[in-house]
Amino acid sequence: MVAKFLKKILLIDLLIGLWVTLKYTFKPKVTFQYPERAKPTRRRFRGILRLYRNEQGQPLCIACKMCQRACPENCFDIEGAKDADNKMRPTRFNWILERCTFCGLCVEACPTGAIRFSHEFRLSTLDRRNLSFAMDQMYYDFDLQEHLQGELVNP
Amino acid sequence: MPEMREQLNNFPILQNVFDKLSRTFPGQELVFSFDRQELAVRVPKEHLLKILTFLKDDCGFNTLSDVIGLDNLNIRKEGEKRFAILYQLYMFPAVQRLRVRVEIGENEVADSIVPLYPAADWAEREIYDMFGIRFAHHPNLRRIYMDDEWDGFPLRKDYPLEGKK
Amino acid sequence: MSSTLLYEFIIPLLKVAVVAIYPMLMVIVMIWLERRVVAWIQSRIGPNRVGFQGVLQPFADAIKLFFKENIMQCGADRFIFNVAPVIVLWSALLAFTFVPLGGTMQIGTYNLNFWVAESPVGLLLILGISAISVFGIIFGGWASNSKYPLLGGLRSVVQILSYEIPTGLAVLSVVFFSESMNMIDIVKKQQEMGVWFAFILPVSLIIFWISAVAETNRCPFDLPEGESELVAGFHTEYSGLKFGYFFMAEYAHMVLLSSVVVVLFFGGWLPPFPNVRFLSFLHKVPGFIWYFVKIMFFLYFYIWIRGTFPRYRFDELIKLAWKWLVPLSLLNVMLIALIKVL
Amino acid sequence: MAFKEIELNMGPQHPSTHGVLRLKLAVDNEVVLRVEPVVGYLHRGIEKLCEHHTYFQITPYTDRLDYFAATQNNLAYLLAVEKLAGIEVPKRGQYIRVILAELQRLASHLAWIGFNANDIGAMSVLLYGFAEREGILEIFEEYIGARLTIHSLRIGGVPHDLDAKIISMILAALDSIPARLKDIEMLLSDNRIWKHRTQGVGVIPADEALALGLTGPALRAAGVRWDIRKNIPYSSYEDFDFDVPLGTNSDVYDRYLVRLEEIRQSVRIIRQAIAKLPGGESRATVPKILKIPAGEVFHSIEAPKGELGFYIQANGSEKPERVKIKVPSFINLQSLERMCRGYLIADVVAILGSLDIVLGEIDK
Repeated sequence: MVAKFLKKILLIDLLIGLWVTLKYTFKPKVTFQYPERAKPTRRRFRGILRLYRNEQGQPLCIACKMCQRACPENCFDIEGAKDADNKMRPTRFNWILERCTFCGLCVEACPTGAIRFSHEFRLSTLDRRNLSFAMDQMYYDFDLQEHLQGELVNP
Repeated sequence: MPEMREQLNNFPILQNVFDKLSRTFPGQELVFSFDRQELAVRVPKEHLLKILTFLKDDCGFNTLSDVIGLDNLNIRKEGEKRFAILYQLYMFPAVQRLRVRVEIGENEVADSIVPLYPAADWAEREIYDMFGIRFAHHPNLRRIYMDDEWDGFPLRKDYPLEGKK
Repeated sequence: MSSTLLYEFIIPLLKVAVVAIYPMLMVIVMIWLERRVVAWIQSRIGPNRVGFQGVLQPFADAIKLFFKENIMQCGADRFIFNVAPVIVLWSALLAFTFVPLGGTMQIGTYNLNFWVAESPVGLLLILGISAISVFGIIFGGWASNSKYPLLGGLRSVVQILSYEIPTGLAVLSVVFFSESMNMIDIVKKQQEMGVWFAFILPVSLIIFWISAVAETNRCPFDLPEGESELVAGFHTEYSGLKFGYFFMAEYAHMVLLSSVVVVLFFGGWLPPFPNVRFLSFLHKVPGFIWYFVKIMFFLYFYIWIRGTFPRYRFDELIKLAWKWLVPLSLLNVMLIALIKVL
Repeated sequence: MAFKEIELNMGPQHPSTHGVLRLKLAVDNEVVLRVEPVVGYLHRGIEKLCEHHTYFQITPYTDRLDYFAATQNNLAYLLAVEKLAGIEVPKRGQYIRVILAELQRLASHLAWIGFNANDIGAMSVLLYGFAEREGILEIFEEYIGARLTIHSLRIGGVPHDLDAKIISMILAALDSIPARLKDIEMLLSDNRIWKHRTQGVGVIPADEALALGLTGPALRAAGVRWDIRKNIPYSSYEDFDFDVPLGTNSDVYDRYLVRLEEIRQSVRIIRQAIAKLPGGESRATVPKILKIPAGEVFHSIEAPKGELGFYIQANGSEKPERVKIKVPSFINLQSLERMCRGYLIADVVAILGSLDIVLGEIDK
C-alpha cells in the first residue's frame, strides 16, 4: 500500500513514460526522404497494368476478352481480328486507369500472361484524359511518365 | 414434419427448440427448413412478435445478430408476397443460431421488434431506407444512409443500378 | 553631454529593442525545436528540407501564415476578434522587460546590465502581466461566434485561474528565502547563499513547473486547444497572421515562464556552482550563456512532455489543481515559514 | 435563467471521428445529454453492386468494407460462398488463411492503439503503432503485392503459397511486436493521466451489451466470453490453442487491455499455424464459371472489430441474388448513444475511439 502511495507521490509512472520517449529520441528513425530514396517495390508489387510481348516481339495478347469479362469495373474495351498468319491479334485495346482498382482478376484470367502488373506506381497526372489508354500506350516499353506528366517534366 | 426431427438428431438444442415451437404454436403454419446446419423457420406476419418473445424468453435466444431485408421480385413463386425479413437470432452461451423468416407484402407494415431486441433499431431503419418497408411503432423511423428527401428505395430490384437519371 | 545622451538614452533604447526582438527570436528557435524534437520522439525525421536541417522552416511557416487569407466568421464581433490575438502576444512580450537575461558586464567604464527594468516588485509584475493573456483567449473564443472556440475559451479561463494560485504560493515560498520580489535580488541572494533555490525548495519547484505547464495551455493540460476534442479550441476560427499571433504568443509564454523558473529556482545567470573555488573558471563564461542553456533545457522539457503524455480531462484537471496543488503549496509555504522562523 | 442546451456538431469533418461521421451532441456545458450519430457519407451501395457482379468479382469489393482488415472481410465473404457452394478448402489453404487473417488483426489492432491514444492526446503512440504495423504491411506487399486493400484471398483458398522468405519475414515481424507492446504499455497502461481518461468511462453492463448486439472486444471487455473463433470455429481455428481475453468493468481501459492481450494471442496463433503448416494444395480447384444453385447461408467470423457476418442468397446464376453484410461497427456505433450519456465531450471522443469503428464498414 505504501509503495502505491510513494509511486503516486514521486510521479514514477510519469517518469517511466518520459524514459520511454527519451529512449525513442535516440533510436534510428523509421522515415526516410522519399523522392531521393524510394522504398524498393517487392516482386509481386501491383503497379499499373502493362501488355507484354514474347521474345520475337510479337504481342502475347490474343484478344480473347477473358480479362474484359473478369474485370469488375469493366475498364477494358477490346476488339480482335485474325492477322496475316491467321492468329488472333487485338485491333483495339482501350483501358481506363481511372476505374482500375488493381484487384488482379484480369491478370489471373489471362490465358497467355499478356497482361501483367508492372512496378510503376507514380501515376499522377494533371489531365483526366491521360488516364484512358489506347493499345499502343499499353505496352511495357511505352514512356509512361512522358505520357502522364509530359508538360511538367519538360514544358 | 417428423423427418425434420431426424435431421436435427445431432443438434439436441435445436431439436428441443423445434419441439417447443411445434407444441406451443400448433395451429399456425410454421415452415421449418434445415440446410447446411442452419435451422430456419417461416412465421406468419401476425404472430411474429409472439413467437419472437417466446423464442427469447423460453428458448433462450437472447441476442439478435442481424435483420436482413429481401426483395424477391424476380424469384418469388406465384401468389407469394414480394418482400421478406429475416431475423438472425443467436443463443448465448449455448452457441446456437436460428433464422426466423417473415413474408411482407408490397405496402404492408411490418411491426418493429425494437422493444424486444434494441439491436434492431438501426437495422430496421436500414431496411426501411433500402426497401421502403415501414415498421410500426419504431422509435424514430428515418432513412439512415440516404438523404431524407431521397425518392425511391435503392435496394429494390426495380431500382436501376446507376440510379434514376 | 554626449556620454549622458549615450548612457541614458541610446543604450536603454537598444536594450528595449533587444528585449522586444529576443522573444521573437526564441519563438523562431522554438518552432523549429518543437517540430524536430517531437519528430525525433516519434522516430521520424521531422522537417529538414527548408534550409540546412529545416532551419528556415519557421520562416517558411511565418510567410505562409502571412499570405494566408484571414477569414472572419460572419457575425463575429469585429473589434474584439482583431484585438484578442494582440492582447495575448502583447502581454507575453511586455512581461519580458522585467526578466534579467544575464548578469552585469563590465565594458570600459560602463557596466552594462542585461535587463531593461529593475523594479522591487518585478516578480509580481511578470505574473500579473502574463495573466492578462487570459483576456485575449476569452475574447478570441467569445468573439469567434462559434461553439468550439466558446468552449475552448471557457475552459482556458477556469484552467488558468485555478493554476494561478499554486503559482503564487510557490513563488511566495521562494520570496521567503530571497526576502525581495526583485528578480535581480533573488539571483544575488542565490549567489550569496551559494546554493540554488531548486535544491532548497524542490516541492515548490515541482508545483511551479506543473502550474507553468498548465498556464501556457501546454500538454498534458492543453484542453483549451485540445485538437481531438475542440478541433482547435479558442483559435479555431483564426487563420492567417492572426493565428500566427496566437501561435507566437503560446511560444513566448513558454519562454517567459521558463525564464521565470530559471531565475527563481536555478539562479538566472549564475554558473552552476557559484562559490566553489576551483570551478571559478566558469565565471569567464558570460551570464547570458548560462541563462540561455538553462532555458533551452526547460523548453526541451516542455516539448518532451508534449510528446509523452495524454491529455487530462477537464474535471481531472480542476481536481488536480484544487485537491492536490493548492493544499500542497499551502502546506509548503507553512513549512517554509516555520523553517524561516526557527 | 432558462436552461438552454447547446447542440454541438462533431463532424462530418472532425479530427477524431475516424472517417466521415457526424455526431449530433446535445450538450449542457460539456456534459453530454444525447448523442445522435449521422451516417451515410461514405455509402457506396456495395450490396447493390454485389447483386450485379459474379462471385469472383465481389471479393475486391469486400476489401473496401473495413479497409484496416481487408483480409478478414475477404475471409468472411469467401467462407459464406464456399459454405453455399459446398467447396472444401484444403487444410494448407485454411492454415495460410488463418495466418493472413491473424496478421491482418495485428495490423488493425496496432492501428487502433495509435488512433485511440492519439484521440486522448498521446501522439507518439500513434507513430509507434504505425511503425510496427509497417512490418506487417511489408509482409502483405511481399505476399500479394498491395498493402491496404489487398484482395489477398480467392474462392477455394489462397492465390499464392507461403514460401520461406515470407515465413522468415513473418517470424521477424512477430519477434519485434512484444518489445513494442511493452513500450506502449510503459507509456500508457499505468500512466495516471491515461487511467483518469479511460477508467470508468463509457461503461456498459454485460446484459445490456448483449441486448444491444455488441460484439468483439467491446463485448469481451464486459466479461462476456464470446469469440466466434472459439464458439463456432471456422477455417480450422480449432487446431490452435489461444485464450480469449476478458475484461471486468467494461470501460475504455478494459477494451484497451483486451485488445492488447488479443495482439499477444494472435502472435501465438500465427506461430502455431506456421509450426503446424501441413503440406499439399493451397487452393481447391474451382470452376471458372461458378454457378451456385438456389439457397441461402449466413456465416460470420470474428473480425478485429467484432462479429462480421455475410448472408448470401443464391439464385442458380453466377451472380448472387442478395448479399447482406452484418457489420460489427454498425452495431457498435449504435450503442454509442447508450454509452455516452452523462459523460463529458472529451469522453465521447475516448469512447468513440475505444469502439474502433470504421466508416467504410458502417456505410457499406
